[in-house]
Amino acid sequence: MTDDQLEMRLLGAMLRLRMVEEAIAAHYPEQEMRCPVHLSIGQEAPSAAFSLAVQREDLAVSTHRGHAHYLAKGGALGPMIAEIYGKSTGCSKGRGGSMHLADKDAGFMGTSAIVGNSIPVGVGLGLALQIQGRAQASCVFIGDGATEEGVYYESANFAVVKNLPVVFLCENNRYSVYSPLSVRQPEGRSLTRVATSLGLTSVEVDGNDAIACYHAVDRALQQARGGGGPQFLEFHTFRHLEHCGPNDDDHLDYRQPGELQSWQQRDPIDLLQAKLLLTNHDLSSEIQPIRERISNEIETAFAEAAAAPFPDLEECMRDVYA
Amino acid sequence: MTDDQLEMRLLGAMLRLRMVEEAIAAHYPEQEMRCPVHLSIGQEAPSAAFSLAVQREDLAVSTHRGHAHYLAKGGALGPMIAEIYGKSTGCSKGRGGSMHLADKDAGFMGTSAIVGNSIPVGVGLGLALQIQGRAQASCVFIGDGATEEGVYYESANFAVVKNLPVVFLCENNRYSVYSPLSVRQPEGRSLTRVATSLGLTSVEVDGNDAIACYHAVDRALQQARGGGGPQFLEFHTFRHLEHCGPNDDDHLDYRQPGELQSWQQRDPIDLLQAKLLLTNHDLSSEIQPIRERISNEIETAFAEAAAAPFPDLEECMRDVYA
Amino acid sequence: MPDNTIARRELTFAQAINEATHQAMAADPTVICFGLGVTDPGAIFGTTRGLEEAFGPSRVFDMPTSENAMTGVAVGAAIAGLKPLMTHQRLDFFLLAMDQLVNSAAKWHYMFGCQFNVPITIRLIIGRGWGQGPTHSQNLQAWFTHIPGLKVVMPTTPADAKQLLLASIDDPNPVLFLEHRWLHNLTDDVPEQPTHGLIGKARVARQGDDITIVASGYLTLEAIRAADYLTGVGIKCDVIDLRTLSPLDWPAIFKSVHKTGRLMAVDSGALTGSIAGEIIARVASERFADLKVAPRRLAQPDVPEPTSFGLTRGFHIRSRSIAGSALEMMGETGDVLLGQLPDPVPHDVPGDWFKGPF
Amino acid sequence: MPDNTIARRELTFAQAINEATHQAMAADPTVICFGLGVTDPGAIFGTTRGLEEAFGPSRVFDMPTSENAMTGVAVGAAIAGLKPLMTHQRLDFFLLAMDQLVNSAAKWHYMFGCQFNVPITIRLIIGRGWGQGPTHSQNLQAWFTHIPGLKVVMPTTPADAKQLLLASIDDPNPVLFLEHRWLHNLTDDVPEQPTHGLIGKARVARQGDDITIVASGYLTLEAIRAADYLTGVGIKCDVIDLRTLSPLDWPAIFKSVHKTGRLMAVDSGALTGSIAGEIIARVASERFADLKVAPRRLAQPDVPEPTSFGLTRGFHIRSRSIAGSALEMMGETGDVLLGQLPDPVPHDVPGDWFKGPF
Ligand SMILES: Cc1ncc(C[n+]2csc(CCOP(=O)(O)OP(=O)(O)O)c2C)c(N)n1
Ligand SMILES: Cc1ncc(C[n+]2csc(CCOP(=O)(O)OP(=O)(O)O)c2C)c(N)n1
Ligand SMILES: [Mg+2]
Ligand SMILES: [Mg+2]
Repeated sequence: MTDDQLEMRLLGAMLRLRMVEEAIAAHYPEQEMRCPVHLSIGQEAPSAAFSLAVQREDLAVSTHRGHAHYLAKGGALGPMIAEIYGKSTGCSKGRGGSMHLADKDAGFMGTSAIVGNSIPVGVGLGLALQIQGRAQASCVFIGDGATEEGVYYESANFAVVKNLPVVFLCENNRYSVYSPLSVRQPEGRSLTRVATSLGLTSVEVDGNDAIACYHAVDRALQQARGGGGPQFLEFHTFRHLEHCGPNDDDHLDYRQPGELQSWQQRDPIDLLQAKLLLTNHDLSSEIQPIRERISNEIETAFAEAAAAPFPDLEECMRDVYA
Repeated sequence: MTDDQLEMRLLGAMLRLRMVEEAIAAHYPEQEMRCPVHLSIGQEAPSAAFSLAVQREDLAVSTHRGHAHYLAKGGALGPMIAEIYGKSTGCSKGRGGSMHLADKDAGFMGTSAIVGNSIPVGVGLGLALQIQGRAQASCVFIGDGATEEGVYYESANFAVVKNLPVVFLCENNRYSVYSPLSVRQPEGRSLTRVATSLGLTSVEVDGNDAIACYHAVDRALQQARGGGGPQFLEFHTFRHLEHCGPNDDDHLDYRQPGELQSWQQRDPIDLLQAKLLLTNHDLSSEIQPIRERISNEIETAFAEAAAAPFPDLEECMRDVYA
Repeated sequence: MPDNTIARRELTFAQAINEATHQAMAADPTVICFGLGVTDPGAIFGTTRGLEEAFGPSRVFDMPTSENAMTGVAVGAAIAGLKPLMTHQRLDFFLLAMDQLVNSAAKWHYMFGCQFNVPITIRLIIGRGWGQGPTHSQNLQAWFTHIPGLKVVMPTTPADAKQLLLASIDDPNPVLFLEHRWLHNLTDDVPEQPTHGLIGKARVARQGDDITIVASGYLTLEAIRAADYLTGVGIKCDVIDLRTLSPLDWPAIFKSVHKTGRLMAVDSGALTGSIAGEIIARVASERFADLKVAPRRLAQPDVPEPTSFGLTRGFHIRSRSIAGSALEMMGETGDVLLGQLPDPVPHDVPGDWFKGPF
Repeated sequence: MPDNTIARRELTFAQAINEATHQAMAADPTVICFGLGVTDPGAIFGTTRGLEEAFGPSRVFDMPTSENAMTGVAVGAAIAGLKPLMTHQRLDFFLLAMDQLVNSAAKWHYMFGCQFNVPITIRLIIGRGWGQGPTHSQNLQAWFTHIPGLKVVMPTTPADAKQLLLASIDDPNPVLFLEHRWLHNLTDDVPEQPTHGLIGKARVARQGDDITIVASGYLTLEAIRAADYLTGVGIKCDVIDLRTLSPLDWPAIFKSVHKTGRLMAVDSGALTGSIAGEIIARVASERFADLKVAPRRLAQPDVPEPTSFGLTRGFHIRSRSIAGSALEMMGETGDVLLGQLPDPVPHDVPGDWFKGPF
């Protein structure tokens, strides 16, 4: 893959994630997606990078804010949208909703609405890979808030003790719901430094720079797959919309004045487009077909989701045990 | 306090702790103390140091291995022995046993038999001190194993966020029951470095050197009381007897060959005595009266505990709610 | 304090909680209040609005996402003389703190021979509807009632929310204060005067000689709706709103069953191991002779709550099933009579005001 | 494998667990075994002896003191194709892992639409006596039975310990395997052949027409002792050893109660919210007409277990109180007849072999 190809693919991947989230935000007020949704608009770069670096045979888990991770791991779009619509064709048969996505075929093993909850599960995936002798990695997406849960430390410690093929991808977007880091973590706290002290190989990455994200993720995955032990990546990033739901909420003033704007000025998609422009791409003509393809894909997904039937409660009741 | 006075007081404090534990070990086979006991023989230096540096108005909590901490904080000996005997005169009225000791008057606020459990409780004490405007410290005794529990990280983080007057005293004796550090924590892990990365002011101390322990504890307590925020002290130390119970268990071979012996050669009491000998003390004549006084105190405590009645079950049943 | 507490005494359940907290903190400087989001713009559905401004950031504060430690912090602060009031936006998150709840909070008084009191109140909000799903809508109150040393309250009315919160904060023991999300916007009279009422007293919400319906929290409203409907067809029910789940008001239940001879217990938790079962069991063993017909319990199925709108329909206990069961207990065939008691539409919101998703 | 499994088929309960684990790991390379101390000299009361030697350190290992994470690790390993067997030396420690148990293990199959199975077995040892006290002897089985998606087994005999452990490891769902510490040295015949028996089937340990006594785990032994005594005074009991607490074998209970008309449920947990209560509740509501007298339940008081030798006397259910209750249910005054059924001395050890403190 040339640099140029990489950049175009990263751009395409980010656009797809952005457009899916925008479509969810656009349709949400119809009140047909009757479950909480946590959108990732602004945070696409790490996921896009991940989608290019990860292999299908790698495994991954994520959090409440998991749409982008699910898609980046290769999770099928249609079943995800259907899941958010609560339909029988949903990836979780309508039982999980937006916060509980999985696509086993794609190696995307679940998301959890409980902060920190999927972290040890991801480490357990790594344990299985190691015992089974599979040279793959287990990828664990977390937020900055999740590093306040004790289970993160317990999980990281075990991963290091066993030298497991686990990659922690931490999207530090500086907020947990409305709470800034300042009320949750000490001034000067570096998540990367903490991870290093625990024994994780740790790197800090500009989460708006998709290319930097790609190289960091690619290296971490290769290390983990090759027996190099658990890796930690901290992406500095920002969510543009409200914590939960489709709206902008900057008027609530829980962020520093200008904070959102300064991050929006470094929007990861804009940044990469600017770079591509510098290298003489004719972006408008190159991007248009990509956008169209994505649009069609999204439209189909929404149409099918809307048309699909609700699941059957009796069947759902029977499925408590395997 | 001159250096000399300090040293003699440290020696006396260590002797008292040692002799109490030895008396428990000696009486234990009578099967009148019908509860698990976790003795601290070999680990006396940090507690002895603590007993000289702490103030009565400071607060403290500890763990299953809490006898020495209870006594060092000023907890009354008689009620502790009576508690281990399960008697109505016990500090916890016979309900808690060796693993659940408290002496509120002495500011010793409890111990827990659940690893890590008392850590946040100790941080909560620190929060209360801060809110109440009392310039005292809350002291939290833990073992190396407790640093594997997530709650330790959560508690440390909160203490740093709030700049609480909390001192963590970690006795790293390299084992958790029979399990060496190697199966629980990565090679090269430094508990002190981890604590530093979390934002605790952290120091590593030779846990066999009572004088070094004293200066470290004294400084940490003063810092905490003075608004310097939470402190972490890691004492390298070793338990000489089995994890739980009165016996030597070195024949079980769970330790490295010679490991116990090398630590016994640096027995904290022997080390300090050696130092005092160098400075021309006539130890045998100085120590004999101390030993006698302690012996008498211990004999009284055991005799009273043995003679005391068992608590009344009906009363115990009524005390579930305050 | 909300501006309007004096002028008009109709408050929502959420406002009542807010008022109780303001009054408790004003009356007692040892009360502190913390939890994820207590100082944020959402203010826990408005329940913590204005507290930080009124009482300052050292007594009212947000916290790290560290449920277990923060519960232990509450225990420590309590035994050192404070009265912590802690809030969780979902009961489900509190599962992380079971060690501190059970091994510390519930036992610190007892197992140290009564040297310490542990006056903690922990507010737990129970989610429901609009896709809250398997990990945001669990009703685990039965767990808490199984632990000696804990008290558990679960108000239905705004007035009781206020009174019981004040009583919980006052209580020298750890109290779990359960709020069903669907009650937050319920409006009713709330006395302004602090009324530090007793924990442990049930309320008879409707009176009747035919059937005793025991309910709590949100389900009390469904039980009342059922009872009012049943009155119209000639069946009179005692509706007992438990208010406190632990310790339970057994005299109130026994007295009613002695009168009616028919017992139905309604519970928002999963059937097996529910408090409804506890009620049936105790009445059956201690008041067997009073029972004229088989007692019944209505509770959630033993199934994690699904998320889909299509799956939550028919999942929860509503007044229709309560009334249907009551009719059967009276020897009627339920279905024919229930025409005027349809389930609300849509079934996954408490009212028009609710626009999801929280 | 223990040397003597072939020559003599009398095994202790602990040896039976050890044998089952060896057989399961030999038969299925995906089984892994971990927990604090599984490879240490104590080998969890001998139950994990020889496993590391036989199956290597990647399948059998000690772990950090990180109960919550390690439960999640088990879930992750399970959904990726392994069958983890995890052990806790005390049920009490497992309270740290309720989030992973309830929000992950119990739901990962269901809430992702059956994409994954979660074949985990978690061994939990229940402490008792010799000063185990409030945080080392909790019987929280009722909690687990309240969570949809979990299975719970609690064997009494060595043979059942083996069979149920094999079945638990085989089961595609998370299973909690509860071992009462006082059973570990119980000796009985244990078939060598793996018998991957069904989970969910109760055992009738004694037969009789007068009273149905439902028990589980260690208390089954006390119930049997009571039943044998009662036979001598002309009262015949069905003793039902539940073996599985979730899902419960309702047909077995219903059948027996239909015959006897008298139900006593015995439980080692605290009374309020106990499984004994669940049994009474369900029988009272679904088999009311079968009950001739008030059903009874015997359980621990709603009090944390105290540590002192002086306080544990009279704290636990013993055969004497079971027999006394049975006599009362038959209309006899219990006390006079119970001369030959004294409580054991000392009361805080299971037998001579026990020298404390574990
Ligand atoms: C255990 C738990 N506590 C609290 C919550 C409420 N909650 C939902 S999302 C969230 C924010 C977590 O922040 P972070 O990990 O940084 O993720 P982000 O939302 O920023 O992507 C919180 C606190 C929860 N779901 N689970
Ligand atoms: C939560 C929990 N897990 C496991 C245990 C069993 N246990 C009792 S003491 C102990 C050792 C803890 O080691 P450490 O903290 O180093 O203290 P030490 O015994 O060395 O003083 C363990 C694992 C427990 N009591 N609680
Ligand atoms: Mg965040
Ligand atoms: Mg240790």
